[in-house]
Formats: sequence, structure tokens, C-alpha cells
Amino acid sequence: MEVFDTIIQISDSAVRLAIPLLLACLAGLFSERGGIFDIGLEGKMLAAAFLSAGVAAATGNVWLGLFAGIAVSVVLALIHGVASITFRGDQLISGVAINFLAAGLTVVIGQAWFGLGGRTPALPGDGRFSNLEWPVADALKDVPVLGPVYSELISGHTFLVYVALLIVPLSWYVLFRTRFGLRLRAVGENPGAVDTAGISVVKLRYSAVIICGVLCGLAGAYLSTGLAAGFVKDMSAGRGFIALAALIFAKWRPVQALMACLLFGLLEAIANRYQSIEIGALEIPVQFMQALPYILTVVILAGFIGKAIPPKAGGEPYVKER
Amino acid sequence: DPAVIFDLGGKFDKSFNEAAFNGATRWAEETGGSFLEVEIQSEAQREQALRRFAERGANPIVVTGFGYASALDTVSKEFPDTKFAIIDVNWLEGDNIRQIAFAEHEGSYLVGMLAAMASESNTVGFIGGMDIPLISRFACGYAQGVKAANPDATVVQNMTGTTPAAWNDPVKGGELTRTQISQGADVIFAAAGGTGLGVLQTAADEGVLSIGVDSNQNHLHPGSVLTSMLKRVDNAVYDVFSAGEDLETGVTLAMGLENNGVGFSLDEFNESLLTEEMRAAVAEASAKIIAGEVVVHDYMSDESCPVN
Amino acid sequence: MQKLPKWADIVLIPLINLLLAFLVSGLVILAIGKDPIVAIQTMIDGAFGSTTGLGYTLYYATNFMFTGLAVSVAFQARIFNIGGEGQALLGGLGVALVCLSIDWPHWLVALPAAAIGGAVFGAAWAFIPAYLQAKRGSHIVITTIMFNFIAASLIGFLLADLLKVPGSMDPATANFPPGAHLPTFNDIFALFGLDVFKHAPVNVSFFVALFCAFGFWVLIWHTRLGFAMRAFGQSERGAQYAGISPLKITVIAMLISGALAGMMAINNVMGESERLILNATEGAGFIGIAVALMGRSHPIGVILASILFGFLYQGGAELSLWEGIPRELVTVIQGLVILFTGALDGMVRRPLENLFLILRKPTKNGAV
Amino acid sequence: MQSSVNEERQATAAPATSASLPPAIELKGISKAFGPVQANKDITISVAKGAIHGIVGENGAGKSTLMSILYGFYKADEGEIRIDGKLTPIPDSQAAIRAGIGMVHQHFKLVENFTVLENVVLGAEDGQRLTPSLSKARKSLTQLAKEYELDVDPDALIHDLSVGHQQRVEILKALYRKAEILILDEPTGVLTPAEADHLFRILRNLKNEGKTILLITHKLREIMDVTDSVSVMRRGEMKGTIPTSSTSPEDLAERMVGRKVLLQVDKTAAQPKENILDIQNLEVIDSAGVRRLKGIDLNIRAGEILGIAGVSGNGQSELMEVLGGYRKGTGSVKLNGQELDLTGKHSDGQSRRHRGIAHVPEDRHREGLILEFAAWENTAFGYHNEPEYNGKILMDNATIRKTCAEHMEQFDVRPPNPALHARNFSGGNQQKIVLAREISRNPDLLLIGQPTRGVDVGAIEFIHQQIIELRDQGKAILLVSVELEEILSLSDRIAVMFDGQIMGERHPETTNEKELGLLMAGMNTATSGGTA
Ligand SMILES: Nc1ncnc2c1ncn2[C@@H]1O[C@H](COP(=O)(O)OP(=O)(O)OP(=O)(O)O)[C@@H](O)[C@H]1O
Ligand SMILES: Nc1ncnc2c1ncn2[C@@H]1O[C@H](COP(=O)(O)OP(=O)(O)OP(=O)(O)O)[C@@H](O)[C@H]1O
Ligand SMILES: [Mg+2]
Ligand SMILES: [Mg+2]
Repeated sequence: MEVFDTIIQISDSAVRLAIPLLLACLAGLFSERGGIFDIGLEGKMLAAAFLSAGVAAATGNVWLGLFAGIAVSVVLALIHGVASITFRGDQLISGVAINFLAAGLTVVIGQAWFGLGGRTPALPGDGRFSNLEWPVADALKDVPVLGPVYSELISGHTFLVYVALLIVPLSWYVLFRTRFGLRLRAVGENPGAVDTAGISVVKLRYSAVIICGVLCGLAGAYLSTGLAAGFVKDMSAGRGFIALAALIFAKWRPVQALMACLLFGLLEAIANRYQSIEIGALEIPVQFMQALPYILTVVILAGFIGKAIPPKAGGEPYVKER
Repeated sequence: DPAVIFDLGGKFDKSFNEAAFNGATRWAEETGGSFLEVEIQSEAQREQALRRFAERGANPIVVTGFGYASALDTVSKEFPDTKFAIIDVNWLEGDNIRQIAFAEHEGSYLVGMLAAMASESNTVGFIGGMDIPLISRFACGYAQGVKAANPDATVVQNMTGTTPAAWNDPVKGGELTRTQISQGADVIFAAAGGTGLGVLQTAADEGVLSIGVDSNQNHLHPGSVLTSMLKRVDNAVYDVFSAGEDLETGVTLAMGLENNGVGFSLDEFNESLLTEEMRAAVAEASAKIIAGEVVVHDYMSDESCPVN
Repeated sequence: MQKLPKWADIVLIPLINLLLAFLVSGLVILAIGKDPIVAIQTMIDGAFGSTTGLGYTLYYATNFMFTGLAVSVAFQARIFNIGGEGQALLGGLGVALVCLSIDWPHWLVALPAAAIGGAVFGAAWAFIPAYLQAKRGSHIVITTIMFNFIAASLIGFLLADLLKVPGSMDPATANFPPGAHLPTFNDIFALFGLDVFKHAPVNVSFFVALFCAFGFWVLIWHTRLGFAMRAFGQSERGAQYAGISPLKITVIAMLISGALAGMMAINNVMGESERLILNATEGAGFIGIAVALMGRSHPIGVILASILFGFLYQGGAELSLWEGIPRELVTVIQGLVILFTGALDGMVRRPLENLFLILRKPTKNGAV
Repeated sequence: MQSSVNEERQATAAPATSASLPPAIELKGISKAFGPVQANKDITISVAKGAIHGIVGENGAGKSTLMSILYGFYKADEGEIRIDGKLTPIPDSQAAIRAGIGMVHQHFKLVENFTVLENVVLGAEDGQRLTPSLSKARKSLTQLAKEYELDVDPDALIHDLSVGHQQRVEILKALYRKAEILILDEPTGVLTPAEADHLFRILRNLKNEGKTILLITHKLREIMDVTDSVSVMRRGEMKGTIPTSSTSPEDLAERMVGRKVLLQVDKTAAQPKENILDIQNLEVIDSAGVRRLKGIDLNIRAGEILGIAGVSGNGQSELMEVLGGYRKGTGSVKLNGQELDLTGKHSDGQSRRHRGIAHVPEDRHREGLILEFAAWENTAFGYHNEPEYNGKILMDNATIRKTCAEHMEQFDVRPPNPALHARNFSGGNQQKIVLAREISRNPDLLLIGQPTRGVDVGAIEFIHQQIIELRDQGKAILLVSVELEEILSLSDRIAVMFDGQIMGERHPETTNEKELGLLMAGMNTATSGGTA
């Protein structure tokens, strides 16, 4: 029973840790499926985390915070779009620049705004997304096996968690079952085909980038108003890069993205849980446990995942006349 | 003018840099004076900032953190007429240096006792930023305090990471808190900078107690923060600034319980959390430590901890 | 086919880009209530106004040259090495182990040994991702990111538990022996009786970096290995046709890349801190990516971009020292510089190309 | 220069429309510059409804550019477009599609990892949801397939299809969009003769339905076979339009190049000597586990050209790759009596070159050249380790540049500028750069694949001469080509490949396209391959 409880707790933790990765990963998925590489996920997430916490703190309204977070993330996404679509700049450079801008501006503005060194004040109850308790979750708690699964694992997450999980099938549907999805995938593979079919490559790519911005906005807002209660500088802590890794892991597919992010979440949850292990006389150093998710990722990558082939036209600006 | 140079974490690190900043600000507000300050960005700037302030005639100059030890060693010799103070270091030599070292283990011991007494599950937690000796000193003092108050209690320990991001990841702090709660912990001590904010927050959300660090963090979540382990860097800086150019140097101040260098916070936010019994117990322990009857083991003395 | 005269391409456009970046930075400074003119003066003065300031600028630039060249060399073979940070960290370990191994008689002996130590450790750290990419198809971008985290953990463990000086608070190795002290510019110029670059950490590693840049140029454009690397980078199938082994080239390119990143440690570890500390690289590995991209993976470009970033670092330090401008503003300026000079290049280039086309048309018609 | 459309229509086999109708397409005064390059200069052309109209011209003459303008892919700097007599501005491809124009580009515009169906539907969906569009398209695809002999599996992925089938998908795309005017840019460059014949049947069917077809090709025989009228372009200018019936291949070639061109290969009988290459029981299994070569036995002698005919995808590429050293195989291959390493350390391109095998690969863009390299660097490509290009440590770039300049002069590469990137040469000139590099090594054996694909007549003539010359120097040549005509005119001996096997050997004098075509289809009628 105790083992079972532990499993539930670790899974619960894995879900929470996976969600920001998942949202960022799906953001990258739309962008890269449309042929725009984005290593600026991290920066957009950070900026969104900052502004959603900032606005939520200032207004006490988490919804306003959420919209502000999405808005700033979309603005950064559009900068990336202007640079890489309109001006055919280097997408990697543009992404790097956005990461720098976000890291700097969040603190500079935050300091000017709240005077807390880039931190926002801790958010009050209404400034945060609270956990949604599902119907009769409490009553079912003591039912063996299914009770804890329902009341702890399924119930009791914030609104954004369920939104993120719903976005997975939605993304799949949009990408593979709609006109927009067909065109988006095509523009990431061969923009020439899209162009000769009489569809605007530029418009499609901008929509990809904007969707990416919205999803990164959700990811950031979840960090600062769902998981934490306020913004702390650099709080995205490299999650945008892990999301990119997950994206490659998932071979640019939504359901696999969910799996990859859950795997990363799970590995981190396990590493959190078992930081100091002693096997006989040998004490495994905590640093090893902390590196374990990364080591396992490499092992899995080398062992099980074949070659991940990115969208063909990704990273290249579309130029028809040279 | 006096000057203060903060460590890489920056003056808003929710930890001792911030405490130093608060001390300096308090001095400025009380005296109307002004001071120079800088947050460095890279290792190479340690010496640079020290030297540039000294050249400008700043006196005295406070540097926060052991990271400055070797830089100060060099620069203090170049400026024999400038007075320097360094926090968290006690191994330098120099007539113009005041070294201020805190006995974090003693303060941690007291909050460890409080944690053990407040715990109903007999399990308490510790969340540190990185696995470095300074944090181990906190952890070790804390564990000793816990065991002293309740030999049967368990201490769950976690570190948040291995990169500088470890100090600024409240999300991870929150997650570790939940993990520790699921392992039974109902009082959790966070010594992890900005990450600690996530610990305190989550503890409040989940209805368990937390313990703040360095500055008084009781007000962050009234009724949920059991107490804060105080490290009075603010007082140290305030004293240095107040003494001004008359600062007594060539000394090493050991800031422990006896001179109120460390301690725990008691204010209107946690009055109701600390029972008479608990207060009495720590007062007694504190007296014994000051009297030398109880020796709190300092992790740094032999780099190991008798309990964990 | 040349649409722009060469001078416009390599001087005018970058200059306009930089101006735009600084213009926007000025607006940001204005927005937080400071004086942008004073700020830029402080930065330029701080970074170039004295030999000490220049010395700091060049010190940072040296770090970025190593990591920038590291990223560039892999990129010539179209391998995206994001692992410079981890490789440089491991390089630090190699340098530290070499420096601490014996009591070095003279820096002239210690420097090559340490450089080799750093290079070997850096290369070794790059080897596994390279091998996995070539053999198992594991995406090198992910594996190198992972190896950055693993390197940080490894170094953290070694410094906190094994290499630390017993009894010291500092998770750092012991100080290197005096024989491993690298002459700084100050030491060098003192030989000529000049007292310049006083206290600045810039040291002989700077010349090693320049030499590496030159070596890079020779390697890439004047050796068969470089030829093979570039060919492989442009077309993997073509390379196979030509008898160039993808496995070999991937591994060799990454080994060179890792070695260059690892050699950065002779500057920051051996030259500056003279011991290995936690987080010794301070993100220089990531700056190296920006430097390589902005420098178009060409050694001259990398050198110039490194100096630009060195300027931003040192000038930024002066800003926070004297102007009370938060250090994060420097990050913003860096971001803007990268954005305008790197990504928004086309914004300036295209109008300029049209301008030159119009300017040139009449003469062309006249000639025909 | 311009001959009137009406004249031309009377001169040709009458198309199925009445003479009073306005021309289907009229381009007037079209000009287009790419930066300093004037790709089209004041071009005027008109095409009657229901006609098949050919456009010929040297590489880089501006044919593709003109068609891309008509299709709205590029915007003309000047000029106007009339469709069915109506002034129709075509600012983008959408407008072209609305005007009933469809185009099959020289380099297909297909999404490789999409299915046929998805490619057809892309841009022509009805409504937001995909499924109804797909099922509708599936139906009309079956319909179109029946009508025009255009069968392809709608669910196949593009990259699994042969080029011939990919091209059908491009045509289907246009027809699905109800195109009345179809532009085909070098459609047969990548097709087998059978596929090409099939294509022309389709084109005639389309014409009979009243559709207008614009056909760009370098193969003058095709122009003579299928077109009603033909326009000639040179250096961005329109040099005139003539009824096909009143011209000949020689005449067209002369108009294109501006000089007389020899269209027939002029060669003496071969003088084969000792065996150079001996292949026995060569097998290749690819990474997917498919047997690509199933026991090949072949030999080539000094001073002869062995032509390999076959529909592409039947193992020719694999054969070349094994011999070229970048694919592993089993069996025995002897060069000058010495065994070649097929699997081990020495099975790579470098070792092969050392052994005296030169190789002009089938795909010059992806293999034979590094497009981003300067021409001079491509001169050393594959031979970059050779001693004459290297000092002790450094490469001897000066020598390479000099060699490149010499090659350019010998092979009449235009422009003769070694510093120009390979990408900026036309297909014919790119091919000459590769050929010069490989031939100048004085190899014992030359492997040469698709030597004249997409190359204009002037260059073809030159390339063929070079190959014959090399043979006459006593070298062994293995020629792989999907052009039966090329195989027949160049080879001294012909082996036909089908499904990874040699179906038989023939002599060019005693065989014909029909017999070879049967062999290529896997039908072995006569006695198996006797050699002289
Ligand atoms: N996208 C482009 N950018 C710049 N110049 C171009 C571009 N496309 C074509 N050109 C130039 O325009 C000229 C005409 O090219 P085009 O492709 O129309 O020739 P073509 O007649 O189709 O040749 P080919 O027979 O080789 O297909 C070329 O010489 C080339 O230099
Ligand atoms: N980037 C470019 N800049 C200038 N001219 C170009 C460029 N790309 C292609 N061209 C020109 O366009 C013309 C056609 O090029 P293309 O690649 O279509 O060659 P091709 O002769 O059609 O060969 P293939 O049959 O292999 O397609 C060439 O003359 C070439 O010089
Ligand atoms: Mg063409
Ligand atoms: Mg062509």
C-alpha cells in the first residue's frame, strides 16, 4: 500500500512538472511544424511568467494575468516572426536574442514596477489558479486503488493543467484533421509546394508563430500563477530547453510530446524523491540523482529512439527569388 | 562613503545579500548618509569592483560571501588605508579587514528544535539550494536540533540543483516541498534563496509549517511560517557602516547566539505557533549553547555530520 | 551577382545594425529614468577608456573567442554543438588537474600542459554526444544540452566532495602553484617598462585564442580535413560520394569543438581565478553560440563578435558600478545587439541593396 | 520574327477548337530581372486553345522564369498576360489557379512525407475539416485516373513513389484544380522512355479534351513528336515561334544555340581489349532489408562503353554506388584482376578513386557537387586527399584553382570563373565541371550516370564527344542512363537491368528500343545475354 501511495505521489508530481514542459513543447511543435525553429521558448515562457504574475499581483485577478502573459509571449513571438519570416533572418539567432531580452527585461521592468529586485509580490488567492477538486473526490479518497488515483492524480490540479492536457488531442486534431493543419505541416516541409498551391507562406508561418506564442504564454502563466505564487527572476530555469529536447524526442508529434514530457516529469519527480540513497556502504551522491534525468534521457535517446527527422524546411527562411 | 558589494546572487536574493542590503539601507535611512553598492555579474568582477570602489575612496567596504575571500586578500593589501569587512569568512589575515562569520549551525539548531516540537508526524524536512559546505552547515545544525528535541524524529533532506538556477526555481522548491510532505514532513526548513519562496508558499498551500531563513520571513505567510532562522547580516553591515572609517579591523567576529548574530524570529505573525513550552525549551538550549554546555557540531569542522 | 559593395556588406550594415541596437537600448534606459548618453559614455569609457578597462574587455572576449570558435568549428560541419558550456566546465577540470598535479617550474611549461589538459577533457565530453549522433542517430542538440546539466552536476560533486580544500567553505580546488601563474598583459608590458593593463585579468591566453582563430582559418579553408568537414556540412550524401566518412567527420569535428571549448579554461580558470570554482564558465558556452552565429562561423567574425560581447560585459559592469543601472539591463542590451545585428540583418540589408541598385543603374545603362 | 498564331494553327494538325477563338494564352512584353540578371527580355508569345506548344532554349535561357511568371510564382517587372483574350493580372499562384492554369514544375513542388491525396488536396480543400475534402478528392482522383491513365495509389507517400508517379501527382494536382492550361517544365528529364510515352499519351488525351499545354523540354524529338507549335528562347529573349511541322530537330538546335549542332553521336566501332572490370554475383541489401541487387554478373573491357538500360529504381543506382564505394555489397568485383573491397575498410569513395575508378554520379546536385562550394573547390571534391592537391599539411589551393581554370577552358564551362559557386552555374555547365574533374583523372574505369539529364543540346553534344574520346583512349566506361536513345547511340554493349538483375545483354546494332523496352519491363524474349 505504501508503495502504491508513493507511486501515486510521484505520478502526481510528474504531472505537475510535465505541464509547463508540455505547453512549451506544443508551442515549439506548432512553430517548428510550420518551419520556424524556436529556441526562444525559454524566453517567452519567462516573459509570460513575469507579466502574468505582475498583472495578477497588481490587479488581484489571475485571468487578467493570464491574458497579459499570453500577450507578452505573443509579442515576443511576433518579433521572432518579423525577424525570421519577414526579414528572413537567422532563426537561431533571433531565438537566442529573445532569451536574452526576456531574461533582462523581466528583471529591469520588475524592479521598476515592484522594487523587489525583479520579484513580484507573492500572489494572493485570487491572483493564482487554485486547484480544482473534482466531484466527490474527497468522498472517494478511501476507496482502494481507484480512490487515490481519482482524488489525487486526476483531481486537484489547476485549471491550466486540464487545459494543457486537452490541448494535446486538440493539437493532434488541428494538425492532422484540419485544412489549417495540412497547410501548416506542408509549409514546414516544403514551402514551395504551399506557395505554388496559391497559399500564403508568410501568413501560415505567422499563424504558427502566434500559436507558439499563445502556448508559451500559457506555460509561463502556469509557472508563476499555477505552480508558484509569483515571479522570481530566471524562474523558467531551463525548462524551455528541456521542452525542445522533448519535442525532438517526440519527433514533432502531439501525443508523443505528452509522453515525452511526462517522462521528463517522471524522471525529475523520481530524482526529487530519492535524492539520498545509500546502497550498502556506498552513498550515491545527490548530484548523481539530480543528473539522473539527463543521463537517462541520453540513454533512452541512444537506445530506443531512432533518428528524429525535423520538418524539412525548418530553420530556413523561404526565399523564392534570390 | 561606505560601500557594499553583493555576491553573484544579487541584493534581492531573499538571503544574506538581501539582509546586507537591508542593513545598509537602514543605516542610510537613519543617518541620511549614502553608500555605494554593486551587484557583480561575473567572477572576474569581484576584484574589479573591490578595487574600483577602493580607488574611488569608498571606506569602509563590505563584501558579502566567501567568494570574495581571495579577491579581498589581494586588494586589501593594495589599499592599506581602506577598511574592509567580509561576511562569512574567518580565515584571512590583514590589519584592515574585519571578518564576520556566523554560526549558522547554532541558529539552525534552535529552529530544528522548534521544528521537531511543532511536528506532529515526527518527520521534518530540510530543503537546501545546492550541495555546498555552507548549506550543509545549516542542514547539520538543523538535524542536531531536531534530534535533540525528539530523538525519534526523521529529517528528510533535499537539495534543489547543481547549477545557479537552483537558487531561483520556486517551482522546483514547491515540488520538493510536496514530495517531502508526501514523505510525512509537516515542518520544512528552506535554505535556498528564491527557491525557498516556493517552499514557503507550498507549505502554506498544503497546510504544513515552514521555516524561513536569513531574514525574517514570518510575514510572508502569517500562521504558516513557524519561524525564521535569522542570520543578522543586516546588523553586521549596519554596525560596519555606523562605525565608518573608525571601524575596528584586524578582528574576526564570530557571530553566534551569544551576540545575537544568529537566532530565530518571534513576532506577531508566529506568536500563536510557538507555544510557551517550545519557547522555554529553546531558551534553555540557547542558554546552554552560550554557556558551552551544549556544543552544536559545526559541519565545517570535520565536514561530516553526526546526525542526519 | 554581388548586390552590395564589399565595404557596405562588412562595414556599413553591421554598423547600422549596432546603431539601431544601441538606439533601442537608449530608449530602454530612458524608460527606467536614466540618461542614455551618460550610459553609453560610461560603457565605452569603462571598456576602452583605460588599459585596465580594455584588459577586462579582452579578458571576456578571450572566453568568448574560445567558445565561439568551438561552436563555429562544429557548425562548419553543420553540427550544432550546444554543449560548449559543459565542455568548458570539464575543460576547467582538466586544467585544474594538470595545474595541481605537480609544482610547475614555469608557466611556459604549464601553459601547454594545461591547454592540452583542458582540450582533452573538453573533447572527451564532446565525444559521447558526437558518437551517439553518428552511430545511433541521437540528436546532438538534445544530448549536448543534457551533457551541460550532467557536467554541472559532476563538477558540483567533485568540488563539494572530492577536490575541495579540507576545512574551506568554498567549493573550489586549492590555489594553483605559482609556477602555473600565467603572465597577464600587465606582467608582459612590465617587461618593456610599461605599467599598463594594471590589475586586468587579460593574460597570454588571449594570444592562444587568437592563435586558435588563425588555426581555425587554416584548418577550415586550407586543409583536407577542413575541406571534408565543410563538404559534409553542405551535403551528407555528397560527402559519402566523395569518400568522406560521416562518423569520422562528426566525431572529429566535435572533438575539435570540445577541445576549443575546453581550452577556454586556460583563460578563466588558469589565468583569472587560478583555481577551479563552481560555475566557472558563467554561461560563456552559451554566449559562444551567439558569438558564432553573429560571427557567421568565420574566425574574423568570431573575434569581432567576441570583442563586442566583451565590451558589453565590461561596459555593463561599469554601468552597474557607477550609474546604478541594474546589471540585467546589460542583458537587455546584449539581447538587442544580437537581435539587430544577427536576426534583423535583413531589415537593413534589403533597403540598402535596393538603394545601391538604384544608385548603380544609371552607370550600367550608360555602359551598355 | 514572330509568326502569327493563325498561320501556325493552320499549319498544324488542327486542334479541336474553332479558329475564331482568341488564343488561350497571350504574353506581351514580359520582362523580368533577378538583380543584375535579365532573365526575360520583352517576351511576347501567344498559344492557341487546345494546342500543345513547345518551348526550347539553352540552359538558363529563361524558360522556367517565363513559365513561373505565367503561373504567378514570380512577378514580372513589365508586361501583360491575357487568358482567353481577357487581360488577367496574375499577382500570385492563387490567381493563376483561378485563371485555370496549372503547372508541373521542373523540380516538383510536392510535400515528400505527405500522401498523394494530401498533396492533391493541399490548397484546394473545401472547408476547414480535412476528411470530407480527402474523400471527395479520392473520388475525383479515381475518376481522373480512369479518364487520363493517371493511376497512382492515393494513399502512397510521395517519397515512396518513382519520379514518374510523382509527376503524375503533379498533373493530377493541376487537373483536380480544373486547369484548362497546363504548363510542364522539363517533364521528361527524369522519366524513363516508357514513362515519357505514357506522359505524352496523357498530354494528347488532355489536348483532345480541349486543354492547352505548354511544354518545356530539351529533347527535340519530343517537340517533334507531340507539339503543334514551338517557340525558341535564347538568353532571355524570344527568338521566334514556328509550327512544328515546318521545322526539324537540326533547325531547332541551330536556332537555340546559334550555331550548327551535331545531334547524332559520331563514333567509330569499339576496339575492346582486356577485361577491366569483372563483377560476379554482386548482391546488395539495403538498410530496409530489401535485396536491391540480386546476383549481378557483368564485365567491361578496356576501350568499350557498357550501357545499362533500365527503368530507374531497378538497381542501377545501387550498382553505381557499390562500385563507387559508398554502399556495401557482397560478391566479387575485380578491377584489373584485383579484388575490390566491398564491405571493409577500403569500401569508400577514396579507395575507389585510388584504384582508378572515376565516377560521375547520377545526381549532380546532391552528390557530384557541393553547390555552396566555389567551382575550384569542386574541382578537388573527392580528390581532396590526392598528393598533387596537398602540401605536407596544407592544401595547395593555388594548384586546385589553376586546375579548375584549365578544366573550364578544356570543357568550355561558362562562365569560366573558378570562384563562382557551383550553384550559380546552369545544369549543363555544372555537369561539365563534374565531368572535367572525373575524366581528367585519367581513370581506368569511368562510372557515369545520367550524363545529360536536363542538359541542353549544345552541351549534350559536347559531353557525348568527351565520353567517346575517353573510350577511344582505351578506358572502360559504365554508362547508366534512362535515355534509351542515349544508351543506343553511345554504348558498345547494352545490359538491361530489371528488379536487381541483368535481364540480358544486347548490341546496339542488333537491337532496338522496342526490344530493350520489353527487357526493361522484365520480359526476356530472346536468348539470354551473349557477348561478343
Ligand atoms: N531564383 C532566381 N534568382 C536569381 N536568378 C535566377 C533565378 N532563377 C533564374 N535566375 C536566372 O535567370 C536566368 C534564367 O533562368 P531559368 O531558370 O528561367 O532558365 P531555363 O531556361 O529554365 O534554364 P534550364 O534549361 O536550365 O531549366 C538564369 O540565367 C539565372 O541566372
Ligand atoms: N541562387 C542562384 N543565383 C543565381 N542564379 C541561379 C541561382 N540558382 C539557380 N540559378 C540559375 O538558374 C538556372 C537554372 O538553374 P537550375 O538549378 O534549374 O539548373 P538546371 O539547368 O535546370 O539543372 P537541373 O536540370 O539539374 O535542374 C541556372 O542557369 C543557374 O545559373
Ligand atoms: Mg528551367
Ligand atoms: Mg533545367
